[in-house]
Amino acid sequence: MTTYDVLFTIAGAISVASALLAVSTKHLVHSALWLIVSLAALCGCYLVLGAEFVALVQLLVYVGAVVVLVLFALMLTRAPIGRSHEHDTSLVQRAAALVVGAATAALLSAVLVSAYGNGAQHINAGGTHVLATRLFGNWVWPFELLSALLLVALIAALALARLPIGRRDAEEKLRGVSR
Amino acid sequence: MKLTYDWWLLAPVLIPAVGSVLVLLLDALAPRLGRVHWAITAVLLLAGAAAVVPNALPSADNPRDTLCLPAGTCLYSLDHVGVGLQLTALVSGAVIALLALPIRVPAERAAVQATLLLAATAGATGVVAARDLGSWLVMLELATLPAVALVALRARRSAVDGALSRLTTSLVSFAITAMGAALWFAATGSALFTGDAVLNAAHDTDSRRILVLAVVFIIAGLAFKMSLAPFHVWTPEAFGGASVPIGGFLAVTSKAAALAALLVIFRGVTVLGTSALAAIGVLSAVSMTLGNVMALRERNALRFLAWSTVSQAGWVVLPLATVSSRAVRSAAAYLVVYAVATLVAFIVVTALAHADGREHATGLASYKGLLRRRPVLAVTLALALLTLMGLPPAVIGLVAKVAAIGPVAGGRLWVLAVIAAINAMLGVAVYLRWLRMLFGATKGPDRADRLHPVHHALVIVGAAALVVTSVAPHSLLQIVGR
Amino acid sequence: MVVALLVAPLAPIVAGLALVTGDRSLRSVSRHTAYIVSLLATLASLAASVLIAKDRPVLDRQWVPEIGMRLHLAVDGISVPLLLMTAAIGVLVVLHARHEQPDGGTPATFFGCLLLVIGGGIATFLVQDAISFFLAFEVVLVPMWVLIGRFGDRRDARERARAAYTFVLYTVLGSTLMLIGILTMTFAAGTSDLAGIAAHPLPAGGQTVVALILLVGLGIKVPMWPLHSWLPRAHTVAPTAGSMLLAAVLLKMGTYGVVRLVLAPLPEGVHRLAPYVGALAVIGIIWGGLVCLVERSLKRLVAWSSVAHMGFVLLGMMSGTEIGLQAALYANIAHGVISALLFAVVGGLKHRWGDDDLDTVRRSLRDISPRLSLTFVIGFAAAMGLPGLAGFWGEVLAIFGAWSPGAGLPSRWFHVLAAGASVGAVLAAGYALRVLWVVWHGSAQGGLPPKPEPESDARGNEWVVAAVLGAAAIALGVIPTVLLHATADAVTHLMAVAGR
Amino acid sequence: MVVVGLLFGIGLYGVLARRNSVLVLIGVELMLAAAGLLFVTVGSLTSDTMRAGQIMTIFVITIAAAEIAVALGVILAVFRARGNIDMTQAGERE
Amino acid sequence: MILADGRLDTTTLALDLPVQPSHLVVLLPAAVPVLIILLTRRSTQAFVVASVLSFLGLLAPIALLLQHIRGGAVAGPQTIGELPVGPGFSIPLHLQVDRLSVLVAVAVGLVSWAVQIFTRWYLYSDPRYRQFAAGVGLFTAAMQLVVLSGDMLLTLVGWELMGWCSYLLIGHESERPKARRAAYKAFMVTRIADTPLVIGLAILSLGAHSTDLDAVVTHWTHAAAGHHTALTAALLCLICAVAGKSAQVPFQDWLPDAMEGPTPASALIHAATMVAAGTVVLGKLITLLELSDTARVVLAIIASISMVGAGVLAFLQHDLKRLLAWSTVSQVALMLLGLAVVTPPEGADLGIAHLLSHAMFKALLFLMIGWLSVLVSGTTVERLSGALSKHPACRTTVGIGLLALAGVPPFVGFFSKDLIIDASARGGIDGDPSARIAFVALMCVVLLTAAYSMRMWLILIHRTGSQRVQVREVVEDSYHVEDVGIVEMLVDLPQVDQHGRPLDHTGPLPVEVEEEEPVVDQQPGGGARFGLQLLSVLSVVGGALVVSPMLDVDWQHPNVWLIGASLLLMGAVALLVRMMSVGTVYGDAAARIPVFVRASASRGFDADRIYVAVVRPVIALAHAVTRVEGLLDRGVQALPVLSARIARRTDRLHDRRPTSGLVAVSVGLVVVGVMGVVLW
Repeated sequence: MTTYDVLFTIAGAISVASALLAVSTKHLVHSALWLIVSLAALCGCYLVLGAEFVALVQLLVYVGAVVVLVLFALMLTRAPIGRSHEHDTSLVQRAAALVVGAATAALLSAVLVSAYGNGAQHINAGGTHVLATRLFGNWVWPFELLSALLLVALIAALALARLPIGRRDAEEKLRGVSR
Repeated sequence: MKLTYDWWLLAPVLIPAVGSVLVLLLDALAPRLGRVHWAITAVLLLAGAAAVVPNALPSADNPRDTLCLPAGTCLYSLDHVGVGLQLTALVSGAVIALLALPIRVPAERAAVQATLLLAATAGATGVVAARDLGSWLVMLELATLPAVALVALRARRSAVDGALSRLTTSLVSFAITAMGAALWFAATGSALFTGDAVLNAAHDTDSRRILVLAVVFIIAGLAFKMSLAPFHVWTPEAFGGASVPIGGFLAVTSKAAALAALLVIFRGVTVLGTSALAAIGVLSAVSMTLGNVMALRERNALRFLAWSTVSQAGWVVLPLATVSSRAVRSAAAYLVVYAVATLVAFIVVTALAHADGREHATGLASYKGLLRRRPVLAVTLALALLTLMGLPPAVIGLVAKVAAIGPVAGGRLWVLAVIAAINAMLGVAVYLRWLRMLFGATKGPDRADRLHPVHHALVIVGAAALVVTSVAPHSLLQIVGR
Repeated sequence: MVVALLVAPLAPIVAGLALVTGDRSLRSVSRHTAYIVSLLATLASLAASVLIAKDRPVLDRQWVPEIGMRLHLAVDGISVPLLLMTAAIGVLVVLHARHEQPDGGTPATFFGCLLLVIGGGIATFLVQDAISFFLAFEVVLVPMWVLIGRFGDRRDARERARAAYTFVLYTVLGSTLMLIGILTMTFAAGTSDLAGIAAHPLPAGGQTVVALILLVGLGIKVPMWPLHSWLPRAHTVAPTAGSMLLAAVLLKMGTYGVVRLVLAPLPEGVHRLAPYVGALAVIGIIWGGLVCLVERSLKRLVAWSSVAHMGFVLLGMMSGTEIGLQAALYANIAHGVISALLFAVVGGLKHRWGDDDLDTVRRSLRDISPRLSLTFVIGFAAAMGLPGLAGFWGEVLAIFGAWSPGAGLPSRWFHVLAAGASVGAVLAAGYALRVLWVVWHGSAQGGLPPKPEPESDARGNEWVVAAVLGAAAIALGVIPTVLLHATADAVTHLMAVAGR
Repeated sequence: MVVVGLLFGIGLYGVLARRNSVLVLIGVELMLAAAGLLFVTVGSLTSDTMRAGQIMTIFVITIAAAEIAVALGVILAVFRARGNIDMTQAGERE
Repeated sequence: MILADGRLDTTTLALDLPVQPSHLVVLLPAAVPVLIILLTRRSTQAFVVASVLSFLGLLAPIALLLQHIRGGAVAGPQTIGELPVGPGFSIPLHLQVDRLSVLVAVAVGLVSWAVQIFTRWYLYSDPRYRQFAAGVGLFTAAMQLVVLSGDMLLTLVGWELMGWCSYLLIGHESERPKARRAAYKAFMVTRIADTPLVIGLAILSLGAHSTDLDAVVTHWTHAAAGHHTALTAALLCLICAVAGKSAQVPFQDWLPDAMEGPTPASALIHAATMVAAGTVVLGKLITLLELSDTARVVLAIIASISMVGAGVLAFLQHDLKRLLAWSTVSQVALMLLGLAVVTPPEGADLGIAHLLSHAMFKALLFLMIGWLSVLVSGTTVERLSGALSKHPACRTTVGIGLLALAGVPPFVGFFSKDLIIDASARGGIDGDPSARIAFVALMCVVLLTAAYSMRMWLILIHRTGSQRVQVREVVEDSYHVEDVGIVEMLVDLPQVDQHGRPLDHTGPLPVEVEEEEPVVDQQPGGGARFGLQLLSVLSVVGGALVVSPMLDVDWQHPNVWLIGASLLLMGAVALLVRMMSVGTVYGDAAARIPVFVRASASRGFDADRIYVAVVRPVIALAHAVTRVEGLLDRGVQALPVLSARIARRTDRLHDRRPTSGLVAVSVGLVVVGVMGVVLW
């Protein structure tokens, strides 16, 4: 029972708990915030596991960008501030979801735990430098493609955001478009 | 620590990828170019296809690797099956571009669509050869994400609905796939598909179990892209909502990408033995049956095609229920044939939609008497349907059916084989419904424009392709190697 | 000579495709041109078939290596008679189609589909490669579907569509099952060549399943009871020419398939299944006979009678003796001729009467139209297995074969089957005479016999077709030796291979 | 390891149990996070010379970001088209 | 020119040609239908063909006979060659020329020739004469085939063909429902009886690995000890078929109905061809029959019952043609007894001898009755009563025929019948059961034969024309008076005019008939009359055949007492009948019998109802099967409906909501995952 383990357990617990809240709260904005907490806790785990860079990226990209995007999205789609129930699915579906989720969780945990016990293993913390060399050495090909993906995604998002939908004149203009 | 590069080998992926950026730049420099983008896209994709051809020659040593580490493991390897799938993806992408060419859209959107198409095709082309988790995931996503956008870009309510449906499915599926990849990594301790890591993992019981879980997750994640039941729900929505050529893209190019991705995994896990692939068998049986049964009462041509892709997806993965290199080739062969037939069908529908108006091409009923109205279109469509049925005179379809059932029969999976037989029957029933419409009294629209020359040419080419391949199936099948 | 191998199947197929596609897409083809083209095509393939039968050429080329499909055309004693019969029937069918061309589509389409079916049949009997056998097997489907579904009985469109669908779906299911069996054997033998498959049989254990699958698949086509229910529908609706082809060619493809794909390569499997299949065959014989005793529609009755006759063929095959197999092959050809004759005549009658209901009172055919009545009587007499006509030898020898089944088969059980078969023969006499009583003697109550009406009698092509078929039926019955000698050697060889 | 399983399960639950598309996105994020965590953990537990674990995680995170971008675009479009982003509302048939 | 190139050996008459007389015997009659259908269009042409060919068809067997006597005949001439059905089994399909078959062939040829000639006159103005002549030719050919066949399958061929020809001839006047039914009945009854035949032949020939008769006989004579039951079973199958063809109990009833056919057809069927075929076939297999006592006893019982029963029925018949029919049944039974009673090493000679004699006098009688029926336009007692007294021309021939039938010496019937009685008596003394049964039955039937022959004679020579009128009134009253007997006789058997077309019952009355009939036209042509005279002469002197070397029967030491006794009894019976006939309206002795007995006797004691009762369940079964078939078909047709329903169900699952897609995905995930782990 090293300090690592303790820290890891704590961080993991926090992240799980907040994740639970995130998916269960009736408060739209809150759930977004809980997501932040959960992901942040995850960063903690990463740190414990000695992946500082990943943790950083996680913090920046997710907490910094994604969640902001999500929040903006909520705003733009006029999500009601405060508790709201109309965003809950039917009880049946939720029950089903619970079962499915639990089942998956159980399956994964069981298999993984049985493979890697909970006992303490030595952790090879790697320097960021090595990571960098690897990233731009071995993994350059997927990395480049990734950049292309990001670019395309950006374009797509822009185009989608500017789609003239719901405006009649647009419909008129687009008559005969994309048959 | 340096990688080896074989640009010729990478060209098929690089050309469209770079091309997409180029198109953007072009659009930025000279806006309002409109359909020129499509032309460029088609040219680029065909160029990519041309770049594949040297690898397709029987003389080409096989498999050809690049991006090799000093250790000898390579991140990019291409064999004949891969070549076949790359060709399929690129050519189909080019055809889609040509189909979209005559369609009038606001210029800026044309550029975007072209970009997305190129990117997606690039992903579909690359995933075949990916031999490591990283590029595999990336390219899979590269092939998937733009497709979502493409669906939505028709800017109709039904389109965005379809897009939403596909989007959510794809997100979840990607999450599942990522988890699967992580499990794979956890099991093998290596991010490579090749190599003996898998073997070692397969022998140790614990990691073996994880490995199975990984395979299962990955299959589940890819199944949505193959639109295998029960991961197919988005299919009819997206097909029905998207513009016709994009439907074709979803049906052909992205399915090719999915099969490619699946085959990459499959090659790795052949060591695990047949029972691991029972899942695939079940999926294929279910989706064959479901697709056929649903198509039996579908009235909308596009949704009909969607259901048909569902059932055809079942046929595609059918051979993969057995472990053998023959199975891989059979699946690829069936996919190629399916791609040709489906493309031809989409060509016809697009041409008709462009000439008579979409509302005159979506209802199956509106194909009544097409043989009188537009004989060429009707004959071509009939050929395509016969190919999908797998009945002569479309010999190629029959050959594909033989190829698909072969490994199953060889593996003595009687139940699966019989289910396949029953579905062959159902399939005939399904496509005969449409075929029967073509005869009979004409019930056309008041106005009937001439076909756009590009469409006309494509129709002719498609018909010719089906006829030629029917006379000499060898010519088509040899691209996936022998 | 090798050219003949290609001409025989391709002449009708190419001509048919040309007619079907060229019809509307280019310019509509007149009925006369269609007729001439088809006649020439079928005559060419008949001539080619005769050449093939004379000096047996062989063509063996690589075709689709990916699935091991070769282009291997050749004939042996078993396929030669079927080949010749198919080619000859083809010519007759075209002649008849000229006489009676149903509406529902353009003549070119009609003739084209006929040609496609003929070509498919010929190809089936020519190919020596299992997979291309399947291909040829499938060729006939779509054209036949068109023939039934579009050119069938005009009175009831829904029934027409249903019959067409039932036919095509049943057959596709059957042929796909057959494909499964074929592929299993091909996989095991490493070659798809029929001889090769027969040379490297599966291990005895696996044979039963494969034989079962194959027998079910081919049994649909034969048809074997209880997989027969597509046949009466299809026959009742189909146009006369279609019925002739269906009975004379398509059914034969099924039995031929049984010989080639089941008897030769899977002796153990057959040995295990023979008692059951034999029982089904006998059930089919009796079942068909009983239904015929009360059936009202004449065409349907003829269809049922062919269910019974194919029962004899199956029984002979399952007896596992050379005499039984000879009988089966003989009965096969005989049924082809007889049913073609019957459908030609009965179709003509239906054409004249407007319907084919046996319960309506009619004047005696023997007085009204002597020619029709002559062929009619010959047909039904042959159908009841009267000696001196084609039906006799096949049935009697089949019963002989069934009475002394091959080694290891339960002889008592087969005695029962033989007895059942002979009862079936009596039933055949029963329904044949019933039909003659009603139609030939006429159901009039007393009075003077009606005067002949030459104008309503068979003339021109119809008379030629009926006369040729009738003559063939008599010739087969009087001189069975020719046909039996033709098949004898091949059968001996086959039994030797299977007996190994 | 339990954390991984739980996170994934929770994410899946979130995906299924919510009507608002954005919340569905949150669920997906959680699932991806679980995957990433697994990558890193395994990477750090085994002798991973290529640092594949961490790099994979980075890839996954980035892809997730891209997805979110597109997803939000689509969601906006849907919102424009329908006026809401309810997952349980049936799509329109042409 | 055949003589010239020495193909014909003058001493033995051996003919060195591919075509032997034995072939011609079959081929010439067979050529009749072929030529008629191919060449002729008018009756006269058809007649030329038929008469010429049938005359040649008479000469051929005679030539064969001479050849045989000189010893130049080919024993087993080939026909169409052996059927190749594998090494294990041979089907030679060859003919077989031996003593008896040659004799029978001659008789058949003779009868069919006479019939052909007579038919032309009888059916002069019948539009279907051509078909009829063709039918007769085919019939003869089939019978000759059976007679000369040396191969079981060949026998079967002829056997079935005869059934078919009987169908054609009996159904000749097919516009009459009764004729249609009679034809159908004749064929079906015989065909049903033939069901076991194929099996029997299969047993015999498969046992011997050949269908060659000699091979079969030799094999089974050796193997009989081992496979006795098999042999018996096979023989019983054969006997069943024989009973069918020869109209023995229980298949007897088709024969009298066959009287619906034109009289020449009846003559052919009864005299020489169909009914006699059974005797011929069993005669060929006599050696095997002698091996199995069971079979012999069964045969004896069947034959005895039919013989006596038929005799009684014959006496009670109201229609003289039917009387002859029943007498045929009884006479054929006699032949079969002739086969049943013999013990090794005797051959089939007894039966064949009676076959020959019966052929002669029965043909004679039928043709004569046909002639008379034309003259008086009817065959019922009312019509024929006194016919001979008005047409003395026929008197002698009919008389000869009847005497021969009754078996009065020196007519041919006497010899053949007496020999059988002798044999049975001897066998009975030796304790052979079948012989004992036979003897009793024979004693009865001798008397019965005498009785009905006498009755017929008395009716024919009766002369009471004055009372006809009164009787006709009785008949006419009987439509409103409830006089069942006569009415149903008349309804049962409608009167026929010369072309056998029905007259309604108020038709030309007997009285008028007498005036209107111009005797001159009503006489058959010279050829026909010559044929009749030839037949009658033969039935007188035919007895000589018995002493000829052709038949080896033990005629040297007849049992004088037996003969005497039987002759006395016959005389007595004749007297009795005479006494009974005195004072009856038509001189019909049977008139003394209660009318309901006669009525049901005229219907053959309603055996027909039994047949119908047998057939009804089959038809019911057929209907049931059809219903089941309908269900089956509906089941098949229900599949598309079913799939449509399934589709609707699943379609409900596809509510186009994105979440449901997600649900599906995740469920699929779990399912696949669990499956993967479990199936590992």
